[in-house]
Amino acid sequence: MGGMGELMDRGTGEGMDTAFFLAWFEDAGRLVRLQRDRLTALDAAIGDADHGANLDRGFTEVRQAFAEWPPATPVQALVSAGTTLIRRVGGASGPLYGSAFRQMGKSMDSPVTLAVFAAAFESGVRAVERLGKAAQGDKTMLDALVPASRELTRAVQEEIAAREAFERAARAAEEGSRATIPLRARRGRASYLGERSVGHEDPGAASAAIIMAALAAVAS
Amino acid sequence: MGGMGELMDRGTGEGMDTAFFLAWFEDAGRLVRLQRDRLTALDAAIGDADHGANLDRGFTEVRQAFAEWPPATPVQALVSAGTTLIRRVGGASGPLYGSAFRQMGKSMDSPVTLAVFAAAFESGVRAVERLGKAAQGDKTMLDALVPASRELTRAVQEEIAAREAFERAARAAEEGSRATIPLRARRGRASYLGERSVGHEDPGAASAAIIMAALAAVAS
Amino acid sequence: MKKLINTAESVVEDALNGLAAAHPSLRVRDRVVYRADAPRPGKVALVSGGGSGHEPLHAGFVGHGMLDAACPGDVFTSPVPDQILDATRAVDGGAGVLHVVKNYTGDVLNFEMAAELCAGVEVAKVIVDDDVAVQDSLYTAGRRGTGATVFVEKIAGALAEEGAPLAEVARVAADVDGRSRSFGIALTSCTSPAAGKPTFDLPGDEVELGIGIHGEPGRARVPLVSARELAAIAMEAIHGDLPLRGDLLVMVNGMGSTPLMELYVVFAEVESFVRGKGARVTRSLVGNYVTSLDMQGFSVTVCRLDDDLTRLWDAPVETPGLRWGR
Amino acid sequence: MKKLINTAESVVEDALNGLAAAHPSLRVRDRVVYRADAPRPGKVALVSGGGSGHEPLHAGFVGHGMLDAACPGDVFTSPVPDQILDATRAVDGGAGVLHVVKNYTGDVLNFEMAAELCAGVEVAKVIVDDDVAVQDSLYTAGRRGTGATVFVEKIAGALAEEGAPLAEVARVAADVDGRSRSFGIALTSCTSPAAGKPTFDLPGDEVELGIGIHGEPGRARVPLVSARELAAIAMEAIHGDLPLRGDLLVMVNGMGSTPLMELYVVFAEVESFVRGKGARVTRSLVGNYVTSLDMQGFSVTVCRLDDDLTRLWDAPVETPGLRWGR
Ligand SMILES: Nc1ncnc2c1ncn2[C@@H]1O[C@H](COP(=O)(O)OP(=O)(O)O)[C@@H](O)[C@H]1O
Ligand SMILES: Nc1ncnc2c1ncn2[C@@H]1O[C@H](COP(=O)(O)OP(=O)(O)O)[C@@H](O)[C@H]1O
Ligand SMILES: [Mg+2]
Ligand SMILES: [Mg+2]
Ligand SMILES: [Mg+2]
Ligand SMILES: [Mg+2]
Repeated sequence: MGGMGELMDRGTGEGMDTAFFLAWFEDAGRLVRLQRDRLTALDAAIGDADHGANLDRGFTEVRQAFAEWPPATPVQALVSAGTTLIRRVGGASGPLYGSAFRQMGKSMDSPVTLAVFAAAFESGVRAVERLGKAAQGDKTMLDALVPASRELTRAVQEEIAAREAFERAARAAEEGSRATIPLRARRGRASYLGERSVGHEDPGAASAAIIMAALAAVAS
Repeated sequence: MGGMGELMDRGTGEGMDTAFFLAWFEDAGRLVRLQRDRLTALDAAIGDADHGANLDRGFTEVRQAFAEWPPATPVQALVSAGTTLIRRVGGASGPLYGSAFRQMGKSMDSPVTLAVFAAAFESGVRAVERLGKAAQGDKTMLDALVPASRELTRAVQEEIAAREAFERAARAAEEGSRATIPLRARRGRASYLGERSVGHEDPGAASAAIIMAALAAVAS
Repeated sequence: MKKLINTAESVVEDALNGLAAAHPSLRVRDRVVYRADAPRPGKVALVSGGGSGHEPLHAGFVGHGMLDAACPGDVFTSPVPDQILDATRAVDGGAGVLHVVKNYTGDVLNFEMAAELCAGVEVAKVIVDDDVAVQDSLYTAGRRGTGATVFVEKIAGALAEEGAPLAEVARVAADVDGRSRSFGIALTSCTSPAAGKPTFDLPGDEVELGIGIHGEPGRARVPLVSARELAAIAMEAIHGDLPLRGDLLVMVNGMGSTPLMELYVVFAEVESFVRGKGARVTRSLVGNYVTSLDMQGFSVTVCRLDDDLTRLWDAPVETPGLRWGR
Repeated sequence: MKKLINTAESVVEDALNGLAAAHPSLRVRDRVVYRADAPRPGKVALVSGGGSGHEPLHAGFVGHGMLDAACPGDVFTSPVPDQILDATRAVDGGAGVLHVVKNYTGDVLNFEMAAELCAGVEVAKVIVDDDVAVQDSLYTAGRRGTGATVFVEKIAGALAEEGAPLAEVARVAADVDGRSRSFGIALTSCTSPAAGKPTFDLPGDEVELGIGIHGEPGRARVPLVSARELAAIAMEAIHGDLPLRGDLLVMVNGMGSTPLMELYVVFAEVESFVRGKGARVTRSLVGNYVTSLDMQGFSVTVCRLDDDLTRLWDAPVETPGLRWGR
């Protein structure tokens, strides 16, 4: 991850550049591929066993889209990734993740400082809430995304370095995902199970944690 | 089987009476019920897993037919049993066993001495050969029936008592059935398997052996 | 054994009650399924039958343009002569009755016995024996009747509906059988309700080639390969026996528990195999038509069409299992 | 996993190729299945879609009197907006397009996104949500759309074929959904090709009550009982939500690997349950219509008919999965 570290070093000073975002999606795709079967197994328990395949397909398509139309700016990278996820994934997670990244891209100022990133990220998370008519505690990806967003905002307020901020966000996402286990689902497919959704980690929260882990990794 | 023994004792002198034949079918039905699962398992290996159910249903119907229209003569008992098997069993074994008993009944003289029985039995076996276009060695019920018939004929020639004759016939049927194991089927459903029919006992031969065992039992 | 049944003993009766309740165009009486409008005066009638467990065959093919009556036996057990006799007498409209008989010892014997008792009714029969997995020789009971039964019943039924005489209907029925070949492959065994457990065991990575429709094991067992390769095995067996040529009617048939999606995958391969041989699929069926309880797998049946047969295939049919044109 | 496929990745594409090859009345392009004669000028067009693995739904219901196009997603994954957009634009004959959407988060979101992009085409939508196993409350994603989809597509399709305007077609579609209720029971799980193993484990003596059509576990697990008792469980759930009254359209639907014989056994019980409540089954379907890959089990869907709906149900339909009257 030496190259990523360098990108981030640059990023800390003059903002995160396009390469940083490409690396983020690259690494998220790599981790999703590695964890594909775990995500599918989580979805099998309280859903329909396709979340691993959906996201794996999605990030593969994002990589291809980047290869065909190399984004020239962070905004382009995010909008292209979001659009690709919307256009290629389907299911619930396709439009939700896709809209999150698109919205994040659209709200992104330049240069991308941590403050800019955090604000854009929050705006992306809001898009998921709006579209999914869901909130933290409903046992969805939001249970990872909302705490992650909160950590980023706090890091900006506390003037913490980006690298450290991303670490904290990843940790918060991971904890948020694990915190879905005792919850009863109120949105998405798992809500059909009622009480029987209790005791299982939400697949979308788990994938959100993976995506945040990739962010921390490319920044490290 | 005390009652059966008595019947036979009477039979030895003045011929086998109607009660003897009723007892034969009763006991055959009882043994088929007991061995139903074995017959089905044999049929599963090289056929379609219904031989146990077919014969169990058949002999149950025979018992009912006897209850509704009590046969007055051995001929009536055999013809009624045969007709019932034809009318109620279906499959290959229904018409074959049914025709055997009907034919046996139709060729039966009175009083039923061992010689009369043996000749009628042989005529029943011939009906199976004709109808099934089959011969001993084709891996069918005939591999039990033909040797049994041969033993009965020999017993008549050697002037052996009926009880002993039936024992020998039952033994021959049992041996004939086991001798089907190494054979390759040439008739019936098992013939579709070609070489793969080798190594399995033919279900129809096994049920024929059971029917002959019932004959020996009621005579003992 | 997991089945939607009340008891193993009552399953055929219960299913027939459901069939009768679902299809007002049918009548069920004494284990025979009739067209409600039978007998049709002057029309040759078609009667078929066989063991249950192959649904929609045969009862599902009773109706306008196909069968006048079907005689369902117990599961995998041919019907008894009484059923066939009742059916034959009831549907005869004076023009005679064609018995469509699949070539199994039990079916053949029971239909023969019934035919002998049908005094006063002119009866002809066609024996369906299309399964190339079985060698037709002195050393077997002959080829099994499988998928071609649907073709024979449909085409002969259409001809009878047109008013053709019995001899002609019987001739064309035999012609369709002669032009048809089938081959089946099983991914799993089936479980007969009375037996309560699978007829054979098949490891998770193997398939049975050349299976029939009664859970009989096939001729050989090979590793599970792709749909393309399995389709090629079936089609080579058929092509080797009756070269694929000209216009073909092709059925890709599910064995009872095969998802339709998979049957379409197989059909795509079959169709491309046919094109590769320079022939054309001009008519087709994809779905469950001749099943084997809860078996997973498929069979392919191919019939060489000519213009007349195509016209008869296209003629209106109105049965629970096959319907078009009305 | 034993499946008739080439690869898990290609299964949807391969099956669509088979569908196209088998049905000359359909066209398949870019993952959309069209009526070959679309667009029909002046006719309201119907577009539906959803995950694959439910065959014949939806692609099997494209044709005269039903859908103008269907958008199949990956297995159990709703289609993407591009497919829906392409389909909507291509089939619009100037009278607007009705989107028939099953109530799943993914289906709803993707159809919404597509509808937003359909500038120039008048689009209405109906959300199908008939599954009484799911409580419709603030605390769920709402009821799932299952069997009633077939009823909505058939009846709204017939109305569109008659020339009714978009608002009227949408109103009747919603009316059919409002009059319909479903309940499903699984004997086994299903195996998604990409997952390679069963979605859930079900012991040999238990069933899942209140399952959907995506291999989601149900609301409760109970011992396997008779078809009569299982039918009663499903019917009580439906009756408790929408009392059975008057003339009913009833579908007993197989989940993909359920033998037809068993579905008829269930139908007999359902029909007698309905009679017991003083209502009547006047129209019915028994078979595989909305499946869940290789799941064994059934669902029942009931719709309260009136004369108009009965007439529209009876109107001619010509699709691979449903056909009568032509
Ligand atoms: N209304 C919603 N709001 C936010 N997230 C949701 C919502 N519905 C579903 N999700 C997320 O989507 C995940 C499922 O994604 P996926 O399996 O790809 O789609 P599908 O449920 O259509 O099969 C869930 O685990 C959950 O985290
Ligand atoms: N052509 C034949 N001649 C004599 N016996 C036969 C013939 N065909 C079949 N059988 C006997 O019938 C038995 C099978 O009976 P059964 O299982 O009841 O009928 P089916 O084969 O129709 O399922 C075979 O095991 C064999 O012994
Ligand atoms: Mg999912
Ligand atoms: Mg048998
Ligand atoms: Mg049999
Ligand atoms: Mg899904």
